[in-house]
Amino acid sequence: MLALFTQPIDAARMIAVPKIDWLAIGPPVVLFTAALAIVLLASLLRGRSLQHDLDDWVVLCAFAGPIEFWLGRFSAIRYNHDVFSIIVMLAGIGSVAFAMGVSIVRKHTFAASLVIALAGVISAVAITVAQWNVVRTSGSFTSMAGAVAVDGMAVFVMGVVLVATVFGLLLGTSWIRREQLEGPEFLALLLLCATGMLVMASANDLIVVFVALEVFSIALYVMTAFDRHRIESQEAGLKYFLLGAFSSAIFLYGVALTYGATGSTNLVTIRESLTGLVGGDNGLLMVGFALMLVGLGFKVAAAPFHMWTPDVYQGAPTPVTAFMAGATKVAAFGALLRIFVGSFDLLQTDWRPAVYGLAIVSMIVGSVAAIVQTDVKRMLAYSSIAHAGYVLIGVQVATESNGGLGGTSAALFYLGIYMLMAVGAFAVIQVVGRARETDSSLDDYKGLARKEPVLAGLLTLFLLAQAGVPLTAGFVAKLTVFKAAVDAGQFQIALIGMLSATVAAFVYLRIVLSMYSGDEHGSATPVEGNRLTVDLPVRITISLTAALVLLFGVVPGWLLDVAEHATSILAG
Amino acid sequence: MTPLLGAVKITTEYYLAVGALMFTIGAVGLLIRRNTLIMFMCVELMLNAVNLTFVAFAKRLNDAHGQAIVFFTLVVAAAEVAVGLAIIVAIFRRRQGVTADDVDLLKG
Amino acid sequence: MNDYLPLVGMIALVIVFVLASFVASILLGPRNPNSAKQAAYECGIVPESEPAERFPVKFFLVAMSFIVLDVEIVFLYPFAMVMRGLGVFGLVAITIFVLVLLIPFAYLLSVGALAWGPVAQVIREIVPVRRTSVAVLDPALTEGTTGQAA
Amino acid sequence: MDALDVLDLIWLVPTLPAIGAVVLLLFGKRIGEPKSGYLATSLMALSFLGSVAAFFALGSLGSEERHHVYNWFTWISSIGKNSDFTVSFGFLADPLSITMILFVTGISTLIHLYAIGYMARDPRFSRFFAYLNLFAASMLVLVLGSSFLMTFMGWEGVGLCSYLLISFWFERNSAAVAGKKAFVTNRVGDFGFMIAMFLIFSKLGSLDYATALPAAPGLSQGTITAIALLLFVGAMGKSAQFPLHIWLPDAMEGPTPVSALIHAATMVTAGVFLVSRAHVFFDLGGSANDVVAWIGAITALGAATIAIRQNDIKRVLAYSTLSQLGYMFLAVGVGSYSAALFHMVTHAFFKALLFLGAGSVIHGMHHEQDMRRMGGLKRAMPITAGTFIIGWLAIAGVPPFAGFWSKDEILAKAWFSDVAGGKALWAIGLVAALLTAFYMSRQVWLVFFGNARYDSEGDHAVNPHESPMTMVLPLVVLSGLSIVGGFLSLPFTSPNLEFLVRWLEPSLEGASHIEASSFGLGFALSVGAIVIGITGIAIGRRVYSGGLAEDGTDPVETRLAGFGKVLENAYYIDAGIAKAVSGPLTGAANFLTDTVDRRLIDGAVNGTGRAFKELGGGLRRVQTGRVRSYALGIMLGAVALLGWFATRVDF
Repeated sequence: MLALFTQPIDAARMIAVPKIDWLAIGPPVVLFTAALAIVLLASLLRGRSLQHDLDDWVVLCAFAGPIEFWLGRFSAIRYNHDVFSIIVMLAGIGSVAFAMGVSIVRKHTFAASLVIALAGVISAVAITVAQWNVVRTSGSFTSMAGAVAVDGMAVFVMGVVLVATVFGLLLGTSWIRREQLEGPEFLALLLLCATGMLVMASANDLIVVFVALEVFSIALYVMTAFDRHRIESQEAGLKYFLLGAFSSAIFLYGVALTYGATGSTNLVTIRESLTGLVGGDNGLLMVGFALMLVGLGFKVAAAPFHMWTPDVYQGAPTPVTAFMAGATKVAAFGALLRIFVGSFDLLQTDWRPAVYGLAIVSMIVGSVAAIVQTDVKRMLAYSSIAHAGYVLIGVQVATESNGGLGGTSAALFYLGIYMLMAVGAFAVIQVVGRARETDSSLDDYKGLARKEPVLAGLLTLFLLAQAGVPLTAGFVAKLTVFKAAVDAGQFQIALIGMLSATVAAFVYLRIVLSMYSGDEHGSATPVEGNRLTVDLPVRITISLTAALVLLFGVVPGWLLDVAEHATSILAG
Repeated sequence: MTPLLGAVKITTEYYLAVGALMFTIGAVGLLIRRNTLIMFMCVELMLNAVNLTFVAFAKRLNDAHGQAIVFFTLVVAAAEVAVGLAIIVAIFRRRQGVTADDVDLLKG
Repeated sequence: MNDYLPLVGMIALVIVFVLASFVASILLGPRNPNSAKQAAYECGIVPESEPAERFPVKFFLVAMSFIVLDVEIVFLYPFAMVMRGLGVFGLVAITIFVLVLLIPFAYLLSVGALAWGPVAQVIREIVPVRRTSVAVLDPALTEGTTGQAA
Repeated sequence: MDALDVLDLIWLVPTLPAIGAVVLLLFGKRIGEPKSGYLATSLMALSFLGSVAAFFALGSLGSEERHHVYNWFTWISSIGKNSDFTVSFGFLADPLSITMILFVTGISTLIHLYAIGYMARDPRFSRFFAYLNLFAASMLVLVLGSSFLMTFMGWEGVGLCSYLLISFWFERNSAAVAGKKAFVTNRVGDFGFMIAMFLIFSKLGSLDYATALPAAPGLSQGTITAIALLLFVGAMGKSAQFPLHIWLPDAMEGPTPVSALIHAATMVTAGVFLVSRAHVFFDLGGSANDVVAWIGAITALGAATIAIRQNDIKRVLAYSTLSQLGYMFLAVGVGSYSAALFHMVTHAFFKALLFLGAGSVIHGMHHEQDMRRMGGLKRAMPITAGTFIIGWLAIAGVPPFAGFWSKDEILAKAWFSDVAGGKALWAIGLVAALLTAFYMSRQVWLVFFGNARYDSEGDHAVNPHESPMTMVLPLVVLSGLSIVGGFLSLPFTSPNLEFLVRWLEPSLEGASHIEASSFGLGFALSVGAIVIGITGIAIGRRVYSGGLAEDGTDPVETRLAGFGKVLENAYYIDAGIAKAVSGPLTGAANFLTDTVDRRLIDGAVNGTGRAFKELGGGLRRVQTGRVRSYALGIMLGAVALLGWFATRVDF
């Protein structure tokens, strides 16, 4: 049987075996493998144990173990395999294995799944770090027959998505335990979703972009509808699904037309073929642009393709909303940058005004519509539309030649910071929402400051950061974007942006006011049992995001530096 | 005797036109039909219109890539079918109906 | 060509007649609609609710699972065409591909998505199933099965 | 240690209160009362000592070298490859900023001390001090910042603290609303400031004072005027100038120490500071100066008329603050920054004193704030009364108290300046001075003299008592400063007694010098100002020395109806003046408070909000919740995009 494959045949019929570049496709492969492992584990252990039992120490081991291992690994490479590094590595492996072993022996399926998931995601982070080093030292490259690009932007986007995935896993864990839902499935879906986003970040071929887009979208549809206790969740799932499929189809038609116009779907090839096309017959390409912009505009929640956002953000389980806000936007913006800035920069006079318009409409619609809302999740959904508008400012000046690729790095920086602010805010909202997520209206936040001063304070921090108050990361993010616009001489859009930020400040202020204004009849002292439960995974998430929001607000230099070096887009 | 339509040569443009027409029918169908399942079928129609377009372009460009892409689109569409039907079934079980306009708990 | 002319004329006549009848009926016919006339069954009894339409969810589930797995198999055809040219690399690649398909299949088996009829009864008796893939999305089914699990 | 080494330690000045804020926010409950108050106060005092050290260090340098930038760390390094845009967390020590930090830290320390007594037994005692410290830190960053961005950061910080402190007693709905109003109004101003910053940055490529300001003269006239006006919009918001003044009177909902520190002495002067700091733009800004001067004059006069009709002890002071801020902008507008800063310092002394005195009265009267239910309190609280009277004399412009010198300086500068309508500005200032003297006298008589109109018996008996030592001590210190504060800058050029003016000179380089055309004329103007002040006091005494009738009707309100006969008989001239003055004044005051303030300006602010709400509501109606309408939205968006791209197709 094997001989069938090994038997030499006619040399002319031999096909050159593609070489698998494991470094280039490492992160998605690792995540996908982890997802499969979870599914397998869930299948094998099904029916024997269904506990949601999860000890805090397991979470700690699952979280710290892989980090320890990879720190040890990097230090081992650096210091020539000294004993200390090896010990750290072994300790990391040990704690993961121990947590895994105990979970399986005690038949805690969910705990074991979480260990696998966290190990996978953190390992993927480590691989992106390695990729970053390669890109920084020896430049960008493509692999897998040109379908995968490893460049600064891809690695940056992957990093942000992976960090968001870690937070999503932690928030999801807490939520699954609270709502008593199917844990392993949720974690596997989250990993599949992240896989799609990673592929999208480094996709160098329009078809790979489409497939990646579908992979993460389909997983997101299911995750949105995952909460079977809440009809809102299923409704949001249906809406997201129908509209998402619609916009994907539009995007795909755009791809088809672009393929017809340029003769290729590979972004590098397309760019090369453009030089002959510029000034020629470009009808197909223009329609293709419009349709691709619709598809991607839908995913980043830019107005006027935003209408699903409030409904879906509100209806989806809060950890999913957090992940959606943090990761989907980044991945979709990554594709937007890669396609339009990287590949079609020669035709920027055609698409830039369109993106400019989207940015303005998004900023205005997002901030104005948020004013009249009474549901906190919905308010933040609208504000996420406005944030998409700010990023679009960066995108549309990304091709400006003066000031380097200022727009790209501004957009990437903004996305990274927005991920932290959004995840942090939604983490608090998840806790305040209580079981079945019943408490998310403004009234439910009344008197929160008195009952839970720390939570209220942290939510205030995240909201102030989103409003762009100085010394928080949000301020620096807005500053970079507006500066990119001003550098490019686009004073008007920066003005509109600032006006929109001023309006949006009211929205955040309403939430803060609500928390700090006392409920007249509410008791001043927290009633025991009425307190909110903040378990370890949420604690880790909130404190990490809060610390980073403050850190990047005071010393943003490091991340700015990274974002600046992340501007290399292969096709461009 | 010459056939009635013998003078017309079917070029790729015709396929492209049919594709565009199918796509439009799908899009309009999604906008005007209220039954979730039919809306869903309209999306499938749009995807298949794109498939036709891809194949037509592949023929015109004399490039096999366009045909290979159709495989991917098909698979993606199948996965979408599965997930979409699951969500629709779940909603149906709860509401005893598949009218899209009734699903408007979240709004404003 | 001439032989076909009557045929074409006939077709044209049919179309014209049909259109003319419709237009005439719209123009000439008296129209005073009432609710009874608008009802689906003109029997004079107003329907209280839409007739319940039963459809087996299980059937849908199996069909969906089938579609996904079946369509994935489509990739085996191109592989078969170049199998020998690819050599061992191809074997490894397709093995991984099939494995990736097998794991979800195992999952489907484990949640009982493919078990129906008498088999499902037997499985439920042996293994208390609390969750099915339906349950992920469908509360009604879960409520039905949780009782047996406890 | 070298003087520059000392100046390099200037980062300690804002950092000390910042540390206090962090510690108290985190561990305030554990530290408890009154220890957290002492901690905050001592950190503030240390910061004051640091400011004094910095003052001497800077003074030891030659006047040319008095400009030292200390970069603590680089906050935002360059963004983009070819851009040299960096923002340093830098502090600028020059005479202007040192003057500011000296009086900010000094007065802050006193008010912190006072608050220990005032806020005693408040459930959120330590939280209050955390906010106060945070405010002080932000204010110090504001004045010490070495770039517009640093100043803006402090600017936002003080705004936030102001908001937090106004609504500190958020259990009271009015306090929460007042805080919101302050926040909203300030956002309007901040928006102007932000646009000004972007203009400066886009035109000059830097936000650092050291780079941007000297380069300003190279800009076109239009740009400079635009920047100046936008900066002034920012200043108007923070310093509560007409028509953005509406938040300040409501801000009195905050605890009294807050009113004294933030809404009288320090934060509200940030606008004056900003204009002085960026005076280049105003010097070259053409008509911008006139706008500033006239807005200042309108505010000075308008607020003074409104103050006459107020019965709340703190609201009188609030309108008075508005009026005095108007004076400062008048001075800035005519180009005399040193006069404005001089008045800012003296005003900080006596207005803080008056507020704290009012706080002491409120404290002693069990939170009674209505002057109609006070009276004759000087027997019960002698020290408060004595110090309050000093503050009153200072604000009324009686020599040799502090207010006289600074106000006189402003009026003289207005007279002698070559700004269009300088004489008219002077006249407005003079009328406002008359009114100031009048309403302050009214307050003093209503509160401390005349008949006691509070219940001293019964269930709700009020027993006025003197305040504790921690509250009285700051009063005494501030009254001392209110007496001698004027000697900082006496208007005598020959023996060089204009200390403050000479000291500030390096910071205000390029600003025009306004000199009295003759000593005699200047002297005559001063005498005129004194006469005006005394007249105002005399009218006030005439009208209110008898206290109020039992029903509490205010003589001014009833156009002197009840007093008519007495005045007619004995003091016909006084009465005539009073009658002539009070009639139209009451009308004007009514008009201003009711129509302009409440309807027009509040209406405009609310109207803008409503417009946005309407728009939001419109968007809300579009969001029907139906999938098909959303798909239609996507489709319409797609059609719009297709339409655009269709125009790009080359046929």
